[in-house]
Amino acid sequence: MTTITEAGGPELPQYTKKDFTSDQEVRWCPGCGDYAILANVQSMMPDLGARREDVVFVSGIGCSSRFPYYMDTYGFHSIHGRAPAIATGVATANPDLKVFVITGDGDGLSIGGNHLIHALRRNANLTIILFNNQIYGLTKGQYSPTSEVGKITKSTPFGSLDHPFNPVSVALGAEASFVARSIDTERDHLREMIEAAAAHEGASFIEVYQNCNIFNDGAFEVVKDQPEENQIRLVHGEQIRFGADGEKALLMSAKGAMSIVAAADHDDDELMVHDAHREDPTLAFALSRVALSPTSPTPIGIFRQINRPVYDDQVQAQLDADVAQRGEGDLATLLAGKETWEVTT
Amino acid sequence: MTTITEAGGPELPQYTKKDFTSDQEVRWCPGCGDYAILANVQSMMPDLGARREDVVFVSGIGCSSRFPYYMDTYGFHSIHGRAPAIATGVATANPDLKVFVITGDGDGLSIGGNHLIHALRRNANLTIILFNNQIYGLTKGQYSPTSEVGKITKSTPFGSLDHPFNPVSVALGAEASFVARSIDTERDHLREMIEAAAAHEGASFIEVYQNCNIFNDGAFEVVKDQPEENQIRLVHGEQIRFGADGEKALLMSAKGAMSIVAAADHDDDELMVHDAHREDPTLAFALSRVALSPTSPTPIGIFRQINRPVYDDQVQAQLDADVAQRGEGDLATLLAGKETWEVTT
Amino acid sequence: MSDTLPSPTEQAQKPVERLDTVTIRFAGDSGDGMQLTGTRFTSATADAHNDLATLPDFPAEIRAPAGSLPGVSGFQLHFADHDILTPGDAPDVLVAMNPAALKTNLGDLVSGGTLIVNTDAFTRGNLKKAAYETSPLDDSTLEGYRVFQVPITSMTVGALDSFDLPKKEKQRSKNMFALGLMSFMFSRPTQGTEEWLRAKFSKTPEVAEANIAAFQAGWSFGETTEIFSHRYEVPPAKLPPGIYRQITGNLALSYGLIAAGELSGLPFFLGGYPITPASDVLHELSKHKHFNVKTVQAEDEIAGIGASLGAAFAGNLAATVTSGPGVALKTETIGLALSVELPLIVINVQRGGPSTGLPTKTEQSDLLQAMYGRNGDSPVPIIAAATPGDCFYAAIEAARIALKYRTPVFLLSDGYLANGAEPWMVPDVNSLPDLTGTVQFAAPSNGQEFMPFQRDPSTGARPWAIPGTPGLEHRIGGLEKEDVSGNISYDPDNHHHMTMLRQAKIQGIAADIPQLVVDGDDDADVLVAGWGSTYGPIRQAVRKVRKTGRKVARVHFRHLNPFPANTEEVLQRYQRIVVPEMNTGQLSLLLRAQFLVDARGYNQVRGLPFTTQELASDITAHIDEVSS
Amino acid sequence: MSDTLPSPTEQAQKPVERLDTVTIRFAGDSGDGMQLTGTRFTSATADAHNDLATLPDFPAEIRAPAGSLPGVSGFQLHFADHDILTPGDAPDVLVAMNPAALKTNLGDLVSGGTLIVNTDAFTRGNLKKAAYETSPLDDSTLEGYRVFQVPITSMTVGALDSFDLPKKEKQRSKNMFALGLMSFMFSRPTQGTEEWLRAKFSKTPEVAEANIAAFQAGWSFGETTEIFSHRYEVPPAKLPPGIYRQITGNLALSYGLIAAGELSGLPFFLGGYPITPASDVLHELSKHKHFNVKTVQAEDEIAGIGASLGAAFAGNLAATVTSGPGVALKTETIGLALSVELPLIVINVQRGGPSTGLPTKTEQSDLLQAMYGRNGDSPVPIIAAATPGDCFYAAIEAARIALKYRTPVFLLSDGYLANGAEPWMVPDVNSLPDLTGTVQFAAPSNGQEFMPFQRDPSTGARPWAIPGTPGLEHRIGGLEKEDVSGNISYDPDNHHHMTMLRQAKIQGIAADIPQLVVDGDDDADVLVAGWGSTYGPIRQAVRKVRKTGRKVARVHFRHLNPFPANTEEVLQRYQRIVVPEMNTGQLSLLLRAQFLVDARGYNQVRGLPFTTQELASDITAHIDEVSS
Ligand SMILES: Cc1ncc(C[n+]2csc(CCOP(=O)(O)OP(=O)(O)O)c2C)c(N)n1
Ligand SMILES: Cc1ncc(C[n+]2csc(CCOP(=O)(O)OP(=O)(O)O)c2C)c(N)n1
Ligand code: SF4
Ligand code: SF4
Ligand SMILES: [Mg+2]
Ligand SMILES: [Mg+2]
Repeated sequence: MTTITEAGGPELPQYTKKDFTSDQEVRWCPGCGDYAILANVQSMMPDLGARREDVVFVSGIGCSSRFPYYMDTYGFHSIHGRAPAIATGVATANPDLKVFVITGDGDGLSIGGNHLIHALRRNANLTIILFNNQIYGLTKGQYSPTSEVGKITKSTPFGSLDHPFNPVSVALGAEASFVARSIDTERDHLREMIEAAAAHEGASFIEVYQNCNIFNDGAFEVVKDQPEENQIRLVHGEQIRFGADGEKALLMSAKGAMSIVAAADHDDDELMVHDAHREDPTLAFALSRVALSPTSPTPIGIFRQINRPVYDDQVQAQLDADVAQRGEGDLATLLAGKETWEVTT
Repeated sequence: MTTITEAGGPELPQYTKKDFTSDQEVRWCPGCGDYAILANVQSMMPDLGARREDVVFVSGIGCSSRFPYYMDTYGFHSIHGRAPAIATGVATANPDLKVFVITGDGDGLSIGGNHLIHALRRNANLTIILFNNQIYGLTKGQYSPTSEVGKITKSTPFGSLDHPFNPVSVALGAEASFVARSIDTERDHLREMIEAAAAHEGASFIEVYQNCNIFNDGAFEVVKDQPEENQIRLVHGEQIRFGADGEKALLMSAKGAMSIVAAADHDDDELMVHDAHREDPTLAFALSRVALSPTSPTPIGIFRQINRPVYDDQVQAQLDADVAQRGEGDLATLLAGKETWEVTT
Repeated sequence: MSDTLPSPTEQAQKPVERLDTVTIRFAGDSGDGMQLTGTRFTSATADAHNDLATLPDFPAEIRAPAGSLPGVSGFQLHFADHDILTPGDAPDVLVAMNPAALKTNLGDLVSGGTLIVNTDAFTRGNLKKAAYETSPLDDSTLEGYRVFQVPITSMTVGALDSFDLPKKEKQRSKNMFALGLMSFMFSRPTQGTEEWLRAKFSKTPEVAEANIAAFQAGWSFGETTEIFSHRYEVPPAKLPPGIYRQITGNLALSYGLIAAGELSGLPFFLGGYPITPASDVLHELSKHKHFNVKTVQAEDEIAGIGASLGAAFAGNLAATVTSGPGVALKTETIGLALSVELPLIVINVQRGGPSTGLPTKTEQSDLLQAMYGRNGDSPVPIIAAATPGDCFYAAIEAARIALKYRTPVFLLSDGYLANGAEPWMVPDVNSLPDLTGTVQFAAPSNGQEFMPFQRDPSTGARPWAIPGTPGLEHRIGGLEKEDVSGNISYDPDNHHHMTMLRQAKIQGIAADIPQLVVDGDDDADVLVAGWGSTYGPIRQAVRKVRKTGRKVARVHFRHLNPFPANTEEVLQRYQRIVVPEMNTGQLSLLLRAQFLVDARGYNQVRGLPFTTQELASDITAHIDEVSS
Repeated sequence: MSDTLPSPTEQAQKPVERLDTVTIRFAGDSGDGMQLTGTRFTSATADAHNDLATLPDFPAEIRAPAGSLPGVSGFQLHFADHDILTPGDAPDVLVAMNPAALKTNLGDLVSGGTLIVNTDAFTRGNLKKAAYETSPLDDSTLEGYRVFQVPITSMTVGALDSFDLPKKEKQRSKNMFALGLMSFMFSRPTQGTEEWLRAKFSKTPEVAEANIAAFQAGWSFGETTEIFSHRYEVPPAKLPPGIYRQITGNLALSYGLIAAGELSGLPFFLGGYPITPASDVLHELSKHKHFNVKTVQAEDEIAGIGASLGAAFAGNLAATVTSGPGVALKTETIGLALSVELPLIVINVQRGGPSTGLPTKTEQSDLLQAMYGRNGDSPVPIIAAATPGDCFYAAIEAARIALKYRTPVFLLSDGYLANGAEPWMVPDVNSLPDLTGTVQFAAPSNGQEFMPFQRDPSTGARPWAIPGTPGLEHRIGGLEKEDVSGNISYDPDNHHHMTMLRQAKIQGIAADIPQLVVDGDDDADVLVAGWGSTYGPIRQAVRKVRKTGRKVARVHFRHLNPFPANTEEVLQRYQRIVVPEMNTGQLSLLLRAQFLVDARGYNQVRGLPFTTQELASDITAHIDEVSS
């Protein structure tokens, strides 16, 4: 990296992608979607507006959770499912840090589901990226909470029975203040999402469709291979249109369900204009139900983005206010308490 | 109890409430809302349509979780937060049982949040009743994941900071097939909800507002004390109306948010008719957002009730189908496997 | 309030008998306010400058059914004019507010002891709930005790005649009547109690005054009625000179953590989740934000310790506090903490086990869980507090070791210490250890690549490089790490090497902790070895044994892992080692395994501190056996 | 495929040399299919009726970067004409598919050993990834070995000339070429391999035939080229007569659980969550639904054991399977299971620790976690399997004890047993124990109130009354229970009593398990005591020691808690006890504590089974020290 100011000014060094690339050999399978996400994040980092030493990546366990090793930032490859909790501690201890959480559909939604939903409602300043490959990669291919019903895997040779989660719906049900979805291979879109999430104050959640070419190859091919037909891009303030010529649009029915319609059949003002900033998450929720799994036209983009007090800042604020009111604590006074007596010889 | 058939026929004994009342002294604080819920469940039991010996109550830890001790059925007072998981095992092992889960806002949404949401998506045949008193009762009054922001408790003398969960929204985000809400003191309504939940095939979830008169007295008084003004009763197929003369109604805005309106100002067909059976949970979700906490008009009733394959039945069906196809397993054949060789002397 | 009763603050007129020690127990329904009464009597006793020790004992339910046996709540206080070590084996005085309280507590009263019963509560209904067929007041049940039958409830209501309060409310003041009566009987100062009532009910002065009136009525009743022929006085204790206050273990522990933050110059962070009997530490710490203390009530125990470990990574002095079932959930994260070698204090305020067990009772059965309750070879230091006040120093020592050696440390307390109170000499802040030397965050050294697992040769600790430090960006995790570089390594020899290094680091702490000090008769044959909250009872029992002319030695372990360097040498000096524990033999096991000594256990798992009499007999039997 | 090559099934013409034992290791990139190759060679070796033992060794990543050092995957097979006990200390033959594989494995090859290298893979890029400055094929690196340089990749592609497949696909068959070559060299039967390839690729016959062609090409290459002067034969092993099959530990364990279900007449239930190296048990069991086996992949380990405990309550034979980090999460529920006294099998397929540790490596460092890793005094029986095939019997024994004593039982396996294969004598189903006697669900006894904690006087077990049984409705939970009635009880004496009853129940099992059998020289001074998967290496090392004329005795613990009744008596017979373990001394600790014997550890924590040579030296040193 080259520093653009003289000797240690407060300005940011002008980083390159290389400054965020660690010396560790990347150990994913050739062809894994994780590579694209890593490259994307590494190249976005110089524009993050944070010093490298202030960036922390925390992850759980899974193929995806190896991510921190490849970033030349502070990193913590923790234990299965617990990254949101650990990251909450990092952020709360030092609200000046830029804390990212990397997790998978197993790590974040199976064993770690509770920490995830609590992190979202609590709204500490975390950028949570969930790599959804609809499978357990690292343990060699068991179904996950996002796998479709009937999935044949090592642990379900007769087909899986549980109805899957829709990660965006889960996040919205858990009061998340920022919820987005993107795709490993959609470079520009993914970068835009990660940038927006990182810029969001509070907990942000991005589901990224990620191909596991070894154990669940092609899970997202419908959405990837026919982007125009099957990617419904959500842009705040814009009409929700898709199809080669934007000929399809979304319409909300009387009872809140979304339907896909031919734009030409409807007046312009009937068609849904995306509004990610609504306090009420119902619209975002309705959008999350357009595709229950990515095998038909599927919304990607920012579903919801609202302002809410940030947990770690507020913890700090309570502390500062207490100091302001009572002064810094005096240990001797504390220990003596209110009622003492003296014993003399 | 008296049995209405002669000697052990398949017909159900004619139970009374007393048959479901155990000999254990009830150990809740005088005035606790738990008493009303207990009495309600006990008196509903004879009409459950199940033999007493087939009924199992599983709970976690908390004041509410003492519930099973007071039911003269099979009962398991387990550990904090784990009741949905244990109950899933009971139901899956024996799908003929009628399995109830009793939990609290701490037990079910704090430590046990993950088991709860997975139980809901998995849809085993469980009736889950969450006693929401917006406080940790048994540990003497700390804030819970449903406590309002700014709550002063033993653990938050400066006021709590985390944004609370809305249990109904959480359940809907987690793909629950049956979601309802009721109130400890609303005897008939509560009974109706529990009956409907118990009759539902699959996992049903009821949030019950329950007063903890020791640590959080009056948390629901707005809703309880002015039922006509503040209880919005949801009845499938009926217009959603409330107020002394049903003069208020709900209207869905263009972007899915619900607003409370004067019924007189609107055409009848503009007003929302409740539809709990929609596959799409958006309407139910929208209704869950009408009141973020029960301090204003709040919907109670069944938000959602749809049919979905039942996990424990399907596990059994896969097993039966395998037996039908391959016959009952033969151990000797299994052990020998496909490739053996003989060593002779 | 009748004018004719003299004010309690006036000099009472009855003859005064001097006692050197008294154990008194208040027992009543959970709703009767016995904990409050006992706590207040304790404060008054502290005001009287006695030495004291308390034992609250209450059910796990918030309020079990009124009048029922499981609903009985008790508070025992032992106070004396000399230093005392236990809350007393058995009460000399029992106040029983209802039949259930009488039923469950009478067996403990010393024979010939004093019994005060609230006759108003001996209704047919209450007798039935307590499973009394006939009233014990009428049959021979109470023979052999000095019984005072007092209609406490009705006298309270009578005394509050002039107050415009509902009868129920008036009845609720009956505990203050009892407190007044006992305060009279044992010549406790009254001013503090009155002030305390005014402060407590500052928002409802009427209620405050009613309670004061009830309190005064109780006092006056003692003073004026004939049935109490005289009163007692326990002179101030001759404690070492200093400023004293009363303290419970949970409070002392909280203060110790705050002090450790101050002494190390680090912000303090607690990630917790409520659980009996540890919650009060979370509560207490959340009051002191101006000491740079952050507390997070997490969604569960795993998240609580997770947040703490994250805070430790970020450079805070971090702790998590829980009890046994909570530790069970934290073991995976403790393993991670020791694998990444970050400082972390894990506090277990032990309670009765296994499983949910006896949440409000004391026990010390989680030692082996602390020692071995993790997958893999995963050593962690263990420190145990001995008395309520000692929790303060134990917390500072735990912080010192965690920081200096970059390791999770177990700090063990228990339910008895947590809630028990004792007079505590307020420490001189300047005499507390300076922990700043243990911190030393890593700083970039020009040009050289940073090696996150390059150990300090003297401690074996790895560098603590916190986010925000330019040039020290690095990654840590739970996979095995290459020595020095910290990179992931699956190399067989490296794994063996790292396993041994982790072990050696913890073992090495033995050189950095105080040696065992034997309290004892040099030429004794029997050594009594204890740890944790049995300190008081064991010392007391040993005193009793010595009074019989026998010789006996005693050690008490504050450090359970590693053991002090002279442990083996000390143990070898004695023919017999007796290890009293409130478990089935956990320290015994460690001593036997490590030193091959035939440690004999004295194991009582009753959810209560030992009675010193029984323990003394056991020790005596050992001495007699060995010497014969 | 050229017509001129003779079919591998024809009699090969090269001279044949007889060997009694060979250890061969296949090593290559994770993507090279080494595990498949090794497994298939193992099957062919089983077809040849040799005794055998295998050691797969692969990285924790699915596929680390191609050609890199961490990406190397290996498979070692030891086979012989006599009974063997280990996968071999060091390979006699090494097949290295690329430079990284050569680099990481060459050090293990015996001096003078045979090395086959795939020269095609020694490109500049691959050499760099393996950190070779110059090609080891060109310098002195390979001196002292019998080196065969074979362009395996290009010969494979050449042999598949006539196939209409992409070149990449053809290259992927290079492992089959290597397998063919080795099959020729060691005279392995070929028919099974060909059938297996046809079955494996039944959906893509073209690929099947290509692989067969590659396999045949490898064989023919060995047969026709000059560089292999002769081939080897290892005659069938003289194993005890019976029907044999090949089995791995995870498969045997799964079969043992299914068998236990059948033998007890109970439906079998597994609640699990995937984790290396235990997942295959979940996978295997989920295939056998027609054995009345239900498997639930839960959301985490806690839910997995929770579901199992629920199923046990409902009357199933229930188990949960995991590895160390998963056990860490299950300890609270294990405590609940022992508190409510329900049968439950907790399986830990151990891996390298602490924390995430070394997921794909073996270790036996979770013994103390099994023993003490819970809050409170919470004894559970522990059983460990000794060999892959023994996992079957160990599982049945675990079920027997769980059912009979109504208790959670730990069943310990490890990564080496899990994935290691050996010939296994197929048991006669009729000879397996009948477990129906251990079940006996409680039935209502007319009029009498049901007492859920009324114990069977002979076993101490409480009744198992399952939902659905009229009249036995009752409640259980983790709070302390009153003896007999099972009602919640906070009574001090009852708690002590129940604590002791729980302990006595587990201790009592000692009378119901086989006594220790000493393998040994009666007049030996040294006893070697082991447990778990070190069975083979220890036996082999002891054999080696005996060959030197020294006397040594050996015991192997299957039951770790309680120990067999004669343990003390056996230990006392010897002057020295040596305890080899793949941990820092966990069985040592238990033996020292319980029997006060100065057990000496031999502790290697390398993630691999012991090399018998080193262990033999250690034992020898002990013998020589004691006898001098
Ligand atoms: C406590 C614990 N349980 C289980 C495991 C095994 N495990 C490791 S990763 C994983 C699932 C990974 O799935 P996911 O999060 O979707 O990540 P992916 O590999 O697909 O990127 C599991 C079950 C573990 N390491 N720790
Ligand atoms: C593992 C564990 N952690 C913590 C506790 C302590 N604990 C018992 S109940 C409870 C919270 C109860 O709150 P809730 O579920 O809302 O029940 P309520 O008492 O309000 O009915 C807690 C934290 C415990 N028993 N076990
Ligand atoms: S197993 Fe799947 S998710 Fe994991 S590295 Fe390989 S391709 Fe990626
Ligand atoms: S503490 Fe609250 S919730 Fe618990 S029993 Fe008392 S009133 Fe009910
Ligand atoms: Mg995944
Ligand atoms: Mg609650």
